[in-house]
Amino acid sequence: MDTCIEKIRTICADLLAKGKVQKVIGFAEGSIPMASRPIAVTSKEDVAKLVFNATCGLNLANYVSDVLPKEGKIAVTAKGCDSRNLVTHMVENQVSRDQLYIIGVPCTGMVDKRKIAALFEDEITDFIEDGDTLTIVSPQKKEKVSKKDVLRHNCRVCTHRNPVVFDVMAAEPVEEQSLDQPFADVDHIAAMDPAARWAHFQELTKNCIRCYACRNACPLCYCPTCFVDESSPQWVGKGQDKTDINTFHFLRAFHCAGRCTDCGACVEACPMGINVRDFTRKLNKDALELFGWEAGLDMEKRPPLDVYSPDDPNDFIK
Amino acid sequence: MNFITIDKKDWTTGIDKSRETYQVFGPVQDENGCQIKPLAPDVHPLMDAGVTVMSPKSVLFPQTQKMLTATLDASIEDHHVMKPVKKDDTPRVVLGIRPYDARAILLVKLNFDNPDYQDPYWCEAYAATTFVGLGVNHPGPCDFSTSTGCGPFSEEGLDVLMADLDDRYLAKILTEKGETWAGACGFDTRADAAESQSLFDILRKEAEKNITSVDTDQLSEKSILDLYEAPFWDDVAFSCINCGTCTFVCPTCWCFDIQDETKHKTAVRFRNWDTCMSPLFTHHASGHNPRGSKVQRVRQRFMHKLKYFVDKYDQGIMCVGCGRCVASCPVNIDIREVCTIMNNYESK
Amino acid sequence: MENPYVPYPVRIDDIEVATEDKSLKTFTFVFQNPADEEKFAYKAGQFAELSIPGVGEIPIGIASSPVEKGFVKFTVFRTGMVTTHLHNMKKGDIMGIRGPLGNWYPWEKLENKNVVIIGGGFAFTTLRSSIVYMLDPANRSRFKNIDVVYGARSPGMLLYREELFDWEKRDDINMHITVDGTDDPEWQYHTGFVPQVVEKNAPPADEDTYAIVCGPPIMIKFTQPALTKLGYQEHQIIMSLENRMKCGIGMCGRCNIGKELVCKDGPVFTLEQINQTPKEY
Amino acid sequence: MMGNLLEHMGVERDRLHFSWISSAEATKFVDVVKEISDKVRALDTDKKFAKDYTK
Repeated sequence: MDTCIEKIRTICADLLAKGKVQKVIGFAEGSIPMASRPIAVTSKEDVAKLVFNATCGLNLANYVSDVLPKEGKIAVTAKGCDSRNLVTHMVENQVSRDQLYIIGVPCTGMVDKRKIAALFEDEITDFIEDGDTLTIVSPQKKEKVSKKDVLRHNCRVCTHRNPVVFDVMAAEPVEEQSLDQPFADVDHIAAMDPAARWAHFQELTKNCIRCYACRNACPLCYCPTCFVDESSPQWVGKGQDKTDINTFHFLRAFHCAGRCTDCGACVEACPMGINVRDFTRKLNKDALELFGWEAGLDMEKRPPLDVYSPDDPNDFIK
Repeated sequence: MNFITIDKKDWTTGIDKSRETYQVFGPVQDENGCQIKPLAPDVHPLMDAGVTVMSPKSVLFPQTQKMLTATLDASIEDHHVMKPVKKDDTPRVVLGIRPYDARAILLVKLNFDNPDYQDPYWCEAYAATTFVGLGVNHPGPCDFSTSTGCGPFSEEGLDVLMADLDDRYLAKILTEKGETWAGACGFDTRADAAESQSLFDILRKEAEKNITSVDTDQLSEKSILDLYEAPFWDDVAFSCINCGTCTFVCPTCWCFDIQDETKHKTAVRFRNWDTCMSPLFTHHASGHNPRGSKVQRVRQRFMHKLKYFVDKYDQGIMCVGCGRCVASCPVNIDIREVCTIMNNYESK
Repeated sequence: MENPYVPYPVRIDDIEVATEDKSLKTFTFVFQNPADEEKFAYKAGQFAELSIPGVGEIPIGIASSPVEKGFVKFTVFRTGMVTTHLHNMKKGDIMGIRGPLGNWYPWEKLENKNVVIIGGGFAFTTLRSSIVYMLDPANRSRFKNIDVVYGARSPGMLLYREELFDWEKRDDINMHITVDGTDDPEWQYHTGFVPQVVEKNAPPADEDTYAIVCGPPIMIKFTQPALTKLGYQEHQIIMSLENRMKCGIGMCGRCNIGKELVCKDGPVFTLEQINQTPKEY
Repeated sequence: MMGNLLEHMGVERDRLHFSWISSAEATKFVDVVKEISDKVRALDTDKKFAKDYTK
């Protein structure tokens, strides 16, 4: 992916120089190994700050509606999943197509930082990416790994690596993956008995500190007042009682039903390493099976729980 | 000052012995990383753990803490009268706390134990706790504790400071509480003071070589309003998603929220950690919010830590350089960079 | 160890609807344990946390005056969860009060000075406390001229109406009561916004005159220039601030303006102090 | 989908119920409520989403 960054920078410098966009939202180099940070670039001198690599795991669609100018456009670099969330934003009227200049970036996946950290007993001091080869250094050892082996789970099961909407592409499209068992993780949980499933989710969220990083990193979560912050009525308690934690995770996930693109930003952001995708993946699977729906692919259609169709499955109503 | 050596072969026996007197806290590992937690009777602390994801502040200041209760049943005497809950303030020991976290406890103490008010929940837990620290032999890439008035072998706030010497711990007993703890464990092999101190000094110097430094010397000279009105905050805050991670993992963040809940006829008032990153933190009932925007909240966090606290208490910055917020921030906002920007800022 | 979070149990002794739109009610509380009343010794300008078990707490300025014994009074605007619950409570119900909290108007400094009190809307509670305190026979001689400018939207929205009209008749206090507008032909006081009434009627400042200002932000914003025109300097303008609070004792961290905590270092500040700090209120 | 997710989390399906009931269908409402209560009672006293303040 490092070849596309020169093209991204050239495109952005040109857009800014010609005044076609007021700012560019992209990623910049982080201050510690294996980190990157979202950045807004407004001058062509600053485009050199832009990077794109396997640590850019957040979803930039999350930043778009906060910085929309009254007039004119902003540019945003978008991986496959970011572009699907931009579509979702457009369908849900958070942003309109003509406010955006989308720089599509074909993506071969983001790395699972926890998986890499787990390969080391001490802390990682350097991380170099060269195509599929990652060189990772700690005081004790230097390790070369293949990026394919340390991809995040959502990237391993991604079937939309190429942006679905764009004004310009920063590189040639990459080959899409085809999967035999796209929802093996969901099936694995579904195969357990109810008590084991309950135990699985209890164990999953037991370290949750309710920082709401999962919610805030999610481009779908743009409600002015989230249900957890509402005080009249107060839907959910604010403490560390497991009932409240369960309620938060269950409802947060359900609010993403039929809208989630499985971009993985929630898991990427979680400081406690909780795979909150265990909730949303089930919904994604059901959306596909019940409604033939994958979010963020069609600019003309509202998500399935937003619309009524006589063909909707309704055997749950008794 | 007394030094003792503890052979690692005797460590677990000693710790088990101390359980008769103390509730033992220490680092434990699970699939979500390492944290300092109360240890079950059959669990031993993972002493060579790196930086724990969460700081040990929860030992004295749990994320959710019951404060008061009342019955709402009008047939019972004293109904609707809130009374303190019974607390467990039996002796406890925190093993393997790092020196920066020990300093953090002293900074938090400035808030909870001041001349006007003492917070009984925090203060009584503090009085009941012995802190057995472990020096940091191999500081990580986010550690900048030498710039914050402590360092890898700082003794401040500790009752015992230990150094890991592979097959044994060398322990410096710093307080009477520390002496009592060593006694309860049966650790009593004295070590030569001068020799031990020089070992500590060697380890400290070796560790300090790997620590990045951040300048804080100009912060107290700046004017609050100049820094507050400085133009750099928009850039600092852009990537922030306003989660509370930085404040929750921080050992010095003490802000809390008070909440009431009822079930049937029981009312409970408890407190939860709160975060200045949340809009709700300052939201008036009228709808007005003095810190309604993300930039204002990010600015508040850094101004509090690096300026307001400096001016209010004259104890340096409200940060101990543990690097947790740097490591855990989902969008890589780095307090070291912000501190440098603030420290170097000259208003036009 | 004293637990500053434990409220004193009180009984609601009286509830009075304070304004015509019923959005404000004045609650009179009596301490369940008489000894608590002594512990609750307060000065005009302080506030307390009204504490309803199972519902929550709210910081409210004390409307009764230290010279009034046997009860404490609070006038509460119905706006959030706790205040709505409180408005639905009945005489005889038991709840709690925690305090007194915060600082007070600088009564030591105000001795032998002219005092101008300026209030708007329902921010008149601690000002009522102050006026009653100053007018008390034991205290009146300690202050020189007292002027009061108080305004509300309409006559029915004025708090403590009967007291206002009683004070109006006295000669040891100059009342300037105003409403934004009224169709009452009998209305015999001012009409117009507080800042204009201040500019026309408040005494010009000399070094022995201090103004205490409480009101909605918009009123404060426009009253400041009026006072400046009359010669008041920043240190002669005293204000009481409000911020979201929880603990009320400077520990929970949310109510700061710069390094000052509104609950503990305030709520009373001079304009001079406020101008040196970020205006996050 | 909500029922599926709850079930996936290990919460019994019978705890969630959807029905179309018009305001005129009082008897249907009574029947449905009875049916739900019976089903939930049959599920045992499970405290999955219940708080306990005694702890």
